[in-house]
Amino acid sequence: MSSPGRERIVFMAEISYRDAIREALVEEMDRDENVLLLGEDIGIYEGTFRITQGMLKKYGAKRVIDTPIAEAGMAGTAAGMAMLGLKPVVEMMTFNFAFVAADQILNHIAKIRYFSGGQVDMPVVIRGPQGAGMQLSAQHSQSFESFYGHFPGLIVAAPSNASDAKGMLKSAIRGKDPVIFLENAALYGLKSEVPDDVNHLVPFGKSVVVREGSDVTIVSYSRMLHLSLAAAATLSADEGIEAEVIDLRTLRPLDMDPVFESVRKTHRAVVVQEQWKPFGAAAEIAASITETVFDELDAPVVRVTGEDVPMPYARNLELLAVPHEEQVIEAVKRVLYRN
Amino acid sequence: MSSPGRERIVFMAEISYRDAIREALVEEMDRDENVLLLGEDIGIYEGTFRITQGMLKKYGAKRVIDTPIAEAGMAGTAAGMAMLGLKPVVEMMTFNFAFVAADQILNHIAKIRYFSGGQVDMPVVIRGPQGAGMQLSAQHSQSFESFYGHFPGLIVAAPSNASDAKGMLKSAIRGKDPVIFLENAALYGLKSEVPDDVNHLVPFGKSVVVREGSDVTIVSYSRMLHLSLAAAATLSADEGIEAEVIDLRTLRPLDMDPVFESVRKTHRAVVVQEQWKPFGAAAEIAASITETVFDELDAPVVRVTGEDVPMPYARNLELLAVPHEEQVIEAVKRVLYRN
Amino acid sequence: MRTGLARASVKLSRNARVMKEHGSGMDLELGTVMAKQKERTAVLENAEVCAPEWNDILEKMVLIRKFEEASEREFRKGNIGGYLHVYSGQEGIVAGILTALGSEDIVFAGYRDHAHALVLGSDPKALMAELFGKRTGLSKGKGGSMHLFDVAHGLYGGYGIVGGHLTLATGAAYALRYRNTDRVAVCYFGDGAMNIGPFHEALNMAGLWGKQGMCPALFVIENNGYAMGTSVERHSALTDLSARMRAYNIPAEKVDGQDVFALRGVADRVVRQIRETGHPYCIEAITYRFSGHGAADILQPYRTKEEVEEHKHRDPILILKKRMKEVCGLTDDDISRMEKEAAAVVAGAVKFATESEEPAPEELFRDVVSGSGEDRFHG
Amino acid sequence: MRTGLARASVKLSRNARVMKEHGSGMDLELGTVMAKQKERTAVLENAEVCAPEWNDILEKMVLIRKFEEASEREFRKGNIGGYLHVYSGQEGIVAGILTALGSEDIVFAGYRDHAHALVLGSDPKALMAELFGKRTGLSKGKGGSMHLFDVAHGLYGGYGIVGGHLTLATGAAYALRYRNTDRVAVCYFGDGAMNIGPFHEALNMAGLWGKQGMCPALFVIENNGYAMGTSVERHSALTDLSARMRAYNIPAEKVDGQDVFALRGVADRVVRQIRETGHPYCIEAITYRFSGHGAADILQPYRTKEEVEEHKHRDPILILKKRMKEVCGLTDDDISRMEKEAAAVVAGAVKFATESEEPAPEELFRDVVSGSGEDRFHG
Ligand SMILES: Cc1ncc(C[n+]2csc(CCOP(=O)(O)OP(=O)(O)O)c2C)c(N)n1
Ligand SMILES: Cc1ncc(C[n+]2csc(CCOP(=O)(O)OP(=O)(O)O)c2C)c(N)n1
Ligand SMILES: [Mg+2]
Ligand SMILES: [Mg+2]
Repeated sequence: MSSPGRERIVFMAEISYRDAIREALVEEMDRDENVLLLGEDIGIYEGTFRITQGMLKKYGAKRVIDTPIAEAGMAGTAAGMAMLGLKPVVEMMTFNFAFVAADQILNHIAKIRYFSGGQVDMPVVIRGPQGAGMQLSAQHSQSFESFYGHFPGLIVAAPSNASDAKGMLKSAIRGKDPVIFLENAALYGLKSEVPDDVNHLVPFGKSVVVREGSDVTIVSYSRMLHLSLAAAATLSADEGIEAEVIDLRTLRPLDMDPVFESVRKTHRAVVVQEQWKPFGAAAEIAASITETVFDELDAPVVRVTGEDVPMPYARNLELLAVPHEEQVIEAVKRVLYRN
Repeated sequence: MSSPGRERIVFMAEISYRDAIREALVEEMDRDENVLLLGEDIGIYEGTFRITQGMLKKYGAKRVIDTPIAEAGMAGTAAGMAMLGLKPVVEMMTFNFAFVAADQILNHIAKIRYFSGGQVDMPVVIRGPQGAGMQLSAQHSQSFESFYGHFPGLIVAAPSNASDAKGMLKSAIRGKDPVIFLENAALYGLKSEVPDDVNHLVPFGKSVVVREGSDVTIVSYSRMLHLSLAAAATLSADEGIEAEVIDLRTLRPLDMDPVFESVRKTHRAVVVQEQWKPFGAAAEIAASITETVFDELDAPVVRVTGEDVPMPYARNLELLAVPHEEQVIEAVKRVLYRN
Repeated sequence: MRTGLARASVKLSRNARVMKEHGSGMDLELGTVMAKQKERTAVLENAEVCAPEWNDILEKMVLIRKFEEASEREFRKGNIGGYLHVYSGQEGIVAGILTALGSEDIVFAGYRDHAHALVLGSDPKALMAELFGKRTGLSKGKGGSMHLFDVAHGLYGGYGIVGGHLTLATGAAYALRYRNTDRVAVCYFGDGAMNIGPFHEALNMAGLWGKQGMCPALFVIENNGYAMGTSVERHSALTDLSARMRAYNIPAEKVDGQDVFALRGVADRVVRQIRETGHPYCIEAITYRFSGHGAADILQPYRTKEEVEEHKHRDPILILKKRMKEVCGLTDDDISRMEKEAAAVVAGAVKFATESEEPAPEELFRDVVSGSGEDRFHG
Repeated sequence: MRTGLARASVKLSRNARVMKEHGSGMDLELGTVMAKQKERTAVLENAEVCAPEWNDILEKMVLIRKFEEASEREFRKGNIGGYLHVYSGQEGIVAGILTALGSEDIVFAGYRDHAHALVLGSDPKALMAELFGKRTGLSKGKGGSMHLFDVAHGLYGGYGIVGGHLTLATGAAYALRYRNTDRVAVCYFGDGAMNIGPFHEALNMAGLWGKQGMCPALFVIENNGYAMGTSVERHSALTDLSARMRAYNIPAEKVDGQDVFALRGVADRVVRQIRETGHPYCIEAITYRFSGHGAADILQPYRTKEEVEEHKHRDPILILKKRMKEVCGLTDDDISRMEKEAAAVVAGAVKFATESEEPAPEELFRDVVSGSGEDRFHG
């Protein structure tokens, strides 16, 4: 997507998911002085995940705003800024805290453009980590794709790698719409190649095939994509099963076409999602596959999800609560009637 | 479910959905002095939908608490009361306002029992109307089944008639768990038969077949159930198609067994839901049907939903945004390959 | 009419009572505020009351009243749907304050927002058409009464969630300063809105940003004594609402909201001050709503008919008319001409709204996100 | 040690500065509070300081410190997961206040909650086992450090969402009165929690219910000067936190949180008053956290090492020890015995936690809703 229309050599750099996000922020702040950051402890403290390291010093307190603990205030003031032409990026220390801002995000940010009849833009980016796996227990271990994905007016992104994280965050900042940008704390350290291009933009609503295969389609995003890829590798090595793995990247708008296309080839699909099954993201994907390519399916679409319980603290219980590679493998075998 | 174990004659009374809810509150308040009500303008004003008419006079200000406009405060204080043995019933003037209480409901009420290791009960009932259709525009016209249904720890009820409304609300109040009780403003005036029995209890997690049929299964709940029934009647009269219609009644726990059983008979299913399709309630139902009785299906499970837009104000646009009988009929014909 | 005015002075003392009980706001001594306000009013009386502007102000207030009466009528006829909240009785608060703004300043309001649009200069036709849900409406019929937007005239929205827009106004004020303008953001909200969480988060942030001169916001409390059916005494632990604003380091003062002179005097001063300092300020306007909370509030069990009638003697339009008659020689003829004109404008607006077409079906999918719509309609 | 105590008196004046800048709370004149507190402390010195109870209090404080040190150690070893927030430096606030409660009173806390459990009488073994995520933990290992519950001892939870539990405490206080008891609910929260919406909604409701005598709640601000890395000056528009409480009609007073005598004196008085009146009250305890915000807060860029060191001279344990030595003849031997005992208790707790089994897999599905679990495990 970078610089369409003109060919050029783009060098790649191997950077972490964390640095990709940081770089996107820095580049866009350098590019457009209307971009500014709000968040708890993003300034002096430099961010609990150090995404905003050095930013206060570089851009000053007007552009890097340490807010009180006030998620509704952060989201809502950012919306007001956006309506007046600024491009605020809000950091949720973790997305669990954004419940406090639910009304501001879901009943204001998502809808103002619409009920104003299009009189204002709403370029608010709300970003931060989500997900389980660090023994943070019930209040701090949630995922929000279906929670936000349900609401028209929002864009919901959940990148799985550094390149997408950077390119999608830059698209988010340059756009005119509110973007819920769901990072995953467990991925921050993960390194991968990112085009060394200040105009590296990844569009929303473009799912991609990240591993080709003809036996089964595995659909996922964010951290669970890596679980899916690991399972695919094991399946290939151990069973000779070649899974096609698709990274949705964006949950709203949801681009199902590559999934449908893949299922037309594989005739089988497994959807992998970290959190609770009921009314989770995988339900939409599974329902949509069945609705659209029913005749292509040789087996039911199977969902691999976390257990339907608030996240427990104890390590062994937490491990039982989240999906594992074996479960993906088992699901694949199930849709292939191999067990 | 009333008075299991002993046969007796139960008289029926024809009352409105509104009165059913009112009666449930009155009977349970008479039965247990630990039951109390909190809400905005439920006392002196007697409730915007007049559910609490006469209650302040009857029970006094200690048991019928007019709160400030503070949804988080209402939900959270009710939770504190519940932890100390009371049985608070909170009225959300409409459920749209409960976004302000999202953190209290989703991160506290739903999870405290769990992270306390079962040391406290959480008998909080949060009730109020939801739904579209009254030209209340984007901020005031939403449905919340999938929103709350996703969270373990909650019970989510959405009764479609007076008897269920009364019996489920009584079960909610007598229980030990938090219940999100989703009423529908458009149903308040609807009359139907209710057992004249102070122990008329309807359990959670029991879906029911409300119309038998062998050609197709239509799954719904709340107001959309009536749309489904109307469509079923038209289909029978005009096309000789006999639809089996199932009322889920509870979204969490979700009782899919009667649905599976029905689909084993009809081999076709349509799910009807009022709100936005992506990540909506129908996705879970459709995904679950496919996952479980795939081999029984002769057609994809089709979802009938509202349009994926914030609710517009203009009457004609609002009418375009919500599901209609014709859409259900069309969906049924589609799964029967009749169009 | 005479008795009315006689009783009005009785009610003046009720207003004074609120002030007295709570003090005035700021650091002024008890009573000083009332005196100061009188003083200011006197200044206005002598120097400015007869300026043509005051004629315009009266005209606007009369227009608002007629508009609100018409909208209630049209609601009963079924031409307006949803919720309808009118401003009758509170006109002074917008007329006295918004006329003190510059043309670049911006305004945020709640759902009781028709008056704000009218004073800012929105076309009454487009406004009524919005209430009717027509394509010629301010927002193409997609927002309705609770969500009036007219960005060209500085109106950044009416909002339906109580207290939900305080954050927006605070952020907007920051943006105005961030972009190095001297524009001011005004935010109206009801007494009942002060108890909701987002109010608190917004105001604390406004107070903090004000210290850096980064929050040129005027917060206006439309203290009409009730949140729907719940009186201030029953919804606020501390009934001195101005004092509550000072908990955010935001100076606040009570003003008689029925006295548009007093309001304008205060507004002129504080808007200037906000523009200079970038620090937020609050005006608590003590007022009264003459109609029910919304069109559905028929019984009004929370207040007596007598209470309403008494307050009608302190109708801000009556008070302004009386003063202009006394001081500037405004005549009954002038007034009836004014009223006729307003009635004609409103009738024209109703006619326009009635005759306008409903939105095109494809509008359903427009404005969801930027550029959405055209290619998505599949109805 | 001597130098330490000498410098402690220097720091006393920092504490006094906070009081001086903001006044004391209540309607007392500036400075009077400090004097009154000294007076009360003096009373305690003469009459009660040497009561065996004070020995227990010192023991508890020493136990807390040792416990926290151990928990930090075990976190570094990987035996404790998730977030870990310790109370070192703030011990006086729980020891001075919770010991003033009756056995039926109840307590709500934030995520920095170990100390509360220990003073209320929770078994250190079960507490440490909870931190280790073991089945013998207070909540069977399902809550962890941030969510300590020990209902049998009156602890109704530690909560992880900043300010999210204020509503719970307010409702619980209502329930206590509704059920005609004279029990009191105590709610601890940090300075940073005062900026979040649910705090505001809860406190306004508490103030309102207090007017009916229906809110026997003691709110305790653990004002340690920082919310994570953001100082009070940077997070609160009005830095006088007690004044902010009075915006809810809740009387509030500042107390030196490092002086457990002063705290206990105030607590005895206000708990009695709350019990009698059913009206909430607030103690703003000025304190300091010696460790990082949480175990991950290594760099602490928001404060200097010197600042931390200075505050360590006002260690509440040091201050109490000193007073008890001076007044009651507590000896160094007594103290070292006490410390050894505490260390042994903590070592025993660590051993217990280490040796305990992890929760059974079927615990995963228990406690989701009432009666859930047994029949649902399909792992
Ligand atoms: C969060 C929320 N809760 C409840 C409502 C329902 N509601 C609409 S207006 C209103 C009363 C508001 O009173 P006030 O703020 O004093 O404004 P007024 O109507 O008096 O102008 C209520 C409770 C709402 N719109 N939003
Ligand atoms: C709603 C919410 N936002 C953010 C956080 C992350 N967080 C945890 S503790 C904390 C600081 C709280 O400071 P304070 O209330 O002063 O308590 P202290 O840690 O100083 O005891 C923050 C921001 C959270 N837990 N909840
Ligand atoms: Mg009001
Ligand atoms: Mg703190």
